[in-house]
Amino acid sequence: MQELISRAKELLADGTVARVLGWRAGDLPYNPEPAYFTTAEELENFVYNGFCGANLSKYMIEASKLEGKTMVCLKPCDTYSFNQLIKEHRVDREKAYIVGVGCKGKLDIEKAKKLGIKGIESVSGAEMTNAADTLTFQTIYGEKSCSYAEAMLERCHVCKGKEHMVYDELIGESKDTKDAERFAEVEKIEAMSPAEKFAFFQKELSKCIRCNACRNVCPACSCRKCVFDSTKFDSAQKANVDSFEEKMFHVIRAFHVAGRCTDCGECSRVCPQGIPLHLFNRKYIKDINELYGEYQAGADTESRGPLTNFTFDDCEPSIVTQR
Amino acid sequence: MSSAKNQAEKIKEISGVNPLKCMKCGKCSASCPAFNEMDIKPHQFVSYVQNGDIEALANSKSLWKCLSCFACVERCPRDVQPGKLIDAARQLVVRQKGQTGLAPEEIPELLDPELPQQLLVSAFRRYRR
Amino acid sequence: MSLNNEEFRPKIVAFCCNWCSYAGADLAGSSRLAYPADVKIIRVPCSCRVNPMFILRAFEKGADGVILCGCHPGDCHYSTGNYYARRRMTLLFSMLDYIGVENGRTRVEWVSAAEGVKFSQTMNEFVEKIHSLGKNVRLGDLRCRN
Amino acid sequence: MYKIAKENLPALFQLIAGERELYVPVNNNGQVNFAAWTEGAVVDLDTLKSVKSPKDAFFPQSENLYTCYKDGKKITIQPEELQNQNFVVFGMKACDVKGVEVLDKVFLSEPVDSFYAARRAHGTIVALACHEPEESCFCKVFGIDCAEPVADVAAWMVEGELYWKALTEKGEALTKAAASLLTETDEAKVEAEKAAIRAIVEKLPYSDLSLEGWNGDALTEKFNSPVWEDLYKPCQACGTCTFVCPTCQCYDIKDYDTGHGVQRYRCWDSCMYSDFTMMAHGNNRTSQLQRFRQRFMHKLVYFPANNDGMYSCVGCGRCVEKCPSSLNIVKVIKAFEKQGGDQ
Amino acid sequence: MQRIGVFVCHCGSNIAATVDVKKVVEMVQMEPGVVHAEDYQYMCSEAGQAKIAAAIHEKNLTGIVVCSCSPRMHENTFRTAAQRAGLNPYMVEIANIREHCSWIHKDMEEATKKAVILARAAIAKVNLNTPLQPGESRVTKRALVIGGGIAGIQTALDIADAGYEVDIVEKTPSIGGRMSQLDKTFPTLDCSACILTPKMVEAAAHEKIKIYTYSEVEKVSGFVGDFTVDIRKKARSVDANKCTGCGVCQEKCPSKKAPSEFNRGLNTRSAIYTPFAQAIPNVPVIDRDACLKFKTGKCGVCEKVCQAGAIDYTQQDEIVTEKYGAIVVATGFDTIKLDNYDEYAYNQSKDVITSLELERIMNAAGPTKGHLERLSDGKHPHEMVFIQCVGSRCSDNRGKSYCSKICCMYTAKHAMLIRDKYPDVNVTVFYIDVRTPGKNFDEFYRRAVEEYGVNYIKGQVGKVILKPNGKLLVQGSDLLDNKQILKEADMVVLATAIEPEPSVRQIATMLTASIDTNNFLTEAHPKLRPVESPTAGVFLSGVCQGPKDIPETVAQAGAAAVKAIGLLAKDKLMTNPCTAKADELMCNGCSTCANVCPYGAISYEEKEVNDHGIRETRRIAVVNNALCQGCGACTVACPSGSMDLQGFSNRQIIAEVDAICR
Repeated sequence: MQELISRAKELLADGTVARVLGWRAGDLPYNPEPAYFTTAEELENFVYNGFCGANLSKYMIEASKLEGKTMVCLKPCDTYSFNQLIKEHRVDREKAYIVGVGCKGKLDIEKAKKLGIKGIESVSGAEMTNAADTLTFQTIYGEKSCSYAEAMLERCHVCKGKEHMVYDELIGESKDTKDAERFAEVEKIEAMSPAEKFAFFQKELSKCIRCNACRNVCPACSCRKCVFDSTKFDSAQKANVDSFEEKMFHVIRAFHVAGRCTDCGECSRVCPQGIPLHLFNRKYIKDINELYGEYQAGADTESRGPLTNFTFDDCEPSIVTQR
Repeated sequence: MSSAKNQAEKIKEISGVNPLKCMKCGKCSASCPAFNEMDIKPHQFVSYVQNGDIEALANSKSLWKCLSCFACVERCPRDVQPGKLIDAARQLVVRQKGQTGLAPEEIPELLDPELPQQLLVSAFRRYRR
Repeated sequence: MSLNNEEFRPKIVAFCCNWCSYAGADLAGSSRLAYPADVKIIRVPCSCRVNPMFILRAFEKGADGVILCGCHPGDCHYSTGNYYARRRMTLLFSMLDYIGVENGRTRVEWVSAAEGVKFSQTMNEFVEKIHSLGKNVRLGDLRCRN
Repeated sequence: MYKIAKENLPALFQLIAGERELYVPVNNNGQVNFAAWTEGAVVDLDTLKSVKSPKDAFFPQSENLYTCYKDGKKITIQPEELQNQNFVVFGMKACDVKGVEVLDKVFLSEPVDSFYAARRAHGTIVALACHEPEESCFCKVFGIDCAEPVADVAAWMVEGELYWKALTEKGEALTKAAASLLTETDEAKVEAEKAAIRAIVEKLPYSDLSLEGWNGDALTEKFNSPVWEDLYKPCQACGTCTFVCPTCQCYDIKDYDTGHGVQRYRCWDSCMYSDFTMMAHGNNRTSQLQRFRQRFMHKLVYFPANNDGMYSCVGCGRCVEKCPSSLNIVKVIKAFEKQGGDQ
Repeated sequence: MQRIGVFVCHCGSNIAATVDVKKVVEMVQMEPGVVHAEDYQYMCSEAGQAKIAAAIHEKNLTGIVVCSCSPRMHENTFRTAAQRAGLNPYMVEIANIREHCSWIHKDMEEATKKAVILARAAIAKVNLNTPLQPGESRVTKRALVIGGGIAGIQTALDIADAGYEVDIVEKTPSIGGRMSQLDKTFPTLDCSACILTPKMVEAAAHEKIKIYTYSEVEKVSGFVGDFTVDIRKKARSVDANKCTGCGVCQEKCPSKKAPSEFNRGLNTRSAIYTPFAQAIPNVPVIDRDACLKFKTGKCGVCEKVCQAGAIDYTQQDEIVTEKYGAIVVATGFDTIKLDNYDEYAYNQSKDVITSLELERIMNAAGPTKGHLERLSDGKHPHEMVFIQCVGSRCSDNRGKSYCSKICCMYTAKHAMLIRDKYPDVNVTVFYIDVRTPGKNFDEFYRRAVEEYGVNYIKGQVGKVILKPNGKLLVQGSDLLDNKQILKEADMVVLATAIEPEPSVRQIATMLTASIDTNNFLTEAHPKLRPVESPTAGVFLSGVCQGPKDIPETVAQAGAAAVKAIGLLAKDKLMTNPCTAKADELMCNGCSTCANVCPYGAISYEEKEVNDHGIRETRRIAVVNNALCQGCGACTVACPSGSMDLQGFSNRQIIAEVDAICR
């Protein structure tokens, strides 16, 4: 972290960048927020630890409009999103000075809380420099601990890898955190009967409160005006009337980001109701891989997405009933 | 009949070759160094598999005359690769005889860096027949 | 709507591309090849004009089945439209299947302008399929019922 | 004061649900929210906070206002019926109860919102003291005592027993209805629990938060402060904070075409959304900064200015926990505090 | 709110026998917007159309629904009728209650019910229709032909003869193309030069044709009817106005080591050269890579010997910008590289040659002055072997998957010519199939066998081995005799696959014309529009579209010319108004739509927008109405729903869906 701060100070000082986009220490041990820093003094509050899960690439859409370059800290998985945004002309590569930051898996405080850890006063083991496998919590109700992996975000268990897809320089090391199969959950659902599938999603989606957090953090959902907010499409709805709307919203959203979703996992991270929204996007990634060949959105900035492409001998839609 | 069909399917599966792609140009037979020794010629392998006449193929001299030099595989313009078909037919015969021909644990000893592995494997199958 | 409330009369929306399938449906008509009146056709310029939202919208508003017909791959009036439609619909149908909607409720069929018989057959089959599945209850908005 | 053993609560719920609707915190796939009690529902009284506040028992996320039916050229309009059945909300926390009080200020003052008023008239609240408050809680700042909730019935969970004390007529009536399962007891254990809870509250990191300066006086100064510029930036304009909040009261009214008519309904809206209060001429607030500022100015400045100093925040801490960008009202208050200190 | 009139047609009894038209009239009057409804025996008749016109006037109708036969039948009729009555034709919608209803249903109640629903859908759509105006764009009455081979020359001549100006851009120093390299042509054995050179001269002399040789297309912008093209005229180093074409410079040039492109590298040429004697224009160019003056600064012989003073070492490339209404691509072909075909020993022996090289050898102006001889030792051959399908019909990645189409015929031609001129030479042809569909083609091939004794062997060659004695050993198979053949040969001729001239890729990109996996330009429709590119205003001539022989090329060249003339003959282009349109405020500028547009109709502009008070410059999709054909692929690809299709808008289709489902 100190290395990051000093590098940020250097880049600010020599005029390479006009601002730094990173994380600012929060008022609780686990809630740092995305923030811009323009001076060395401000950088004193810069923080980078296991709780800095937010994908900053989407912030670069706005930052690309600002005068001068922005130093942005991107984790390996964030760089896929950034590439995809370059491909869609939503960010300006020239306006970004990308510092690829190391990542050892990001934490989900909700998971720790689910383990009964509450009244948290301080946390140790979440620092980037510390390779600790255990998180220790000082709480009002005494000292508690859990393993780092136990409190890790779902996406880190199926990590795409330690490599940054785009960067100007790299700071810090990354760790392999993958310990689960990316498509295992999807396969489990695929194996269910239609009634079970329906019940599963009904149960999950009935929790949805249409807060739009999933959409608004999603780097692929970068539309200036979402179709769900647009009166032009006759699809603007905010109601939470019955389960259909939620299904419609999430299915359409998954379709809109199909072939563009990098599987960054932000949707699931932010859902206040803990809905595993990645199951929608990952289903599409799996389908695309199986039907049209392996494709990782954001691995490059030029290739055609699977939905803006075709081959003459693509499978027919009836494959859905045949599989 | 149905077993012949199954065997033909098996050969296709082992070789990964689709005999229907053959346009009967004969480049395989034109390339084959063992052509004169063969009763069934390389370009005929394809139609034998296509027609399901595996019995004749399995009993042919050609099966054991093929040198596995893979000239036909290399030159076939349609990716039909008769050499792979004959190799698959051999495997089928070997399997039917209840042998694997070569136990995996025996291989390391036999390995000679100068020797192409393909030759080693196919020659070994032949001698263990 | 129906006089006999007991009988299930499905609502079926068929999107047909202007150049092949709509003409195929016309040919079915001029050849007097019957199919159930439950099928209502919407004309679109090309199968690639059909947005998945239209299909979900139909279900939302009470459709029991949606079928998309376009030119055969390779014959698209716009060269490539149906290739895009094919991928889009494959993925949409896969998602509907994934969330537990019976996968027989959606279908894509390539019908040329000369295939009046195929059009009629396809519609007959599809209506029969929807009959076997019964009323769509998994993907409709409650407010549109009754 | 009465008590009932924890293991007898299902029987209590069944009894209450037998005669009126009962809302309890239910665990659905790991998330706890208030929902109608049904046989087999996983009631969860241990989780401190439901994800959504229980405000939708009185102010549902979506509710129908009236329905138009169209038959040929004939149109009939049928208003939605008002709540006319009694119901109980069991397990609200002191902050949530205070939240309802905030809503009352909005919906029960003239012109009275009849939908809301009907629900309030028919609803009985059983509030549960917070056994183990958490670090995100700051109800104390707003003068709320989570150890002693003020509702129709106040309840405490102590050592496997639920203590029950009716505070209003409605509470008395519910107590009478549930009498067969309640036994009389003294308050000793409850007093000890209260003391314990209050001791913990003192230790909470946000308990010393100061609201100094957050009165209606400094309105323009606050409005024009440069602090907002820095604060709003991480905000991604989702509505999470609004939708989990027990006091947010804004709604939108929309029409839904049912094919055979129109349903007019209202649903929660969020001031964080870009189309919030969108009118024919466009939008009052064109930037996220303005929308962000609106939310906190409303809660901390405008509302108290119009409601005898009552803030429209109750310190439940849900936004602290749920904001995708880790923003929250506490950070806003602190940012101004810091700025004040700097000057 | 629209004022809609609904007109229900009986179509005699075609509709009325199964659909209760009176009931339909009664029911549709309940629909929003409908202010008028009536039925009539034959709506499409003059009387029926008059009823529509009367209603438009009397009721001030803003939209019309006709419940009748298929729109494919009479949509145009009713649109025209509406237009005559002063209504925008795009305010008319048809409910197809004949083909899609009365003709397929028997039960009257059911058919009537369905007819009402179909009418409702059409009414719901008309409620959202907006008047559309076809756009107009001007047509520059000049065509560009890219490529100066026989395809390009023929196209240019045909267009010019129709009275329009044509420019030909040819990248080599002379027009003529591949055909000028051929000796004789099949199946008539005409001398290629004898039939081509008059055409070249005619093109050069034509007052409407301007020829840019040694030039390349650099940039294309604009669209159908209005293209702007930058042409790079490469520096020739010779002033074309002064040069008399005497040829002394070429004779005296001391640097004569450059391989002759025209002779496929079989011999050399001077650094200042014309590719061949009949070149048009007959103005040499200096190959600056080979010229001593340019390489060392010393020499200048040509300048000294040129009496006309035409040599200009200081000449620079020049960019000419021209406007065109139509562009014809005629970039032709080349033979594939044989580097991947070691087995034929092409790179090992000078006596293994391609068929095109044989053309040069056989040609009196070629490297051997028309004598058939081995290039290795100049000896006369006695045994010649031809190998067919070299690199054609290959599904591996070494060759091409398609049939090159011309090889069977030219090989028969070569075999015949050799046997005719040198009866002592034995000719053997190894073939897979002999394909001779074409007028007098099979007769020609049979003559080679029957009259000239050419030995055709069915079977492919596996290997050609260079023997120490300089001979070639051809190992092939004879599938009919089931034999492997070892044949000694003096020369081996490879019927090498042809491929589109590689530079066509850049040209296609500039034109946004689509191209297939083999680099052949794609036609707008494989059956019905074979000489048009999907990109409006771009036409295809010759092998750039697919393998062809000369007569086919000439025929296609003429067809492309006719299509171009048809375009140039128009003063203005009326564009289909049902085109896509992006909502500026919603567009993300993400380029997704452009990726799926088959016509290259979408481009992006940096544009200042006022989004509810926020002014900013954004990247925004702009649809060119002259190019857009209205398929709608972009509308679905667009993630924000910004892109919509006029006439089939999202809201219109959704309204139809709603009307059907309610």
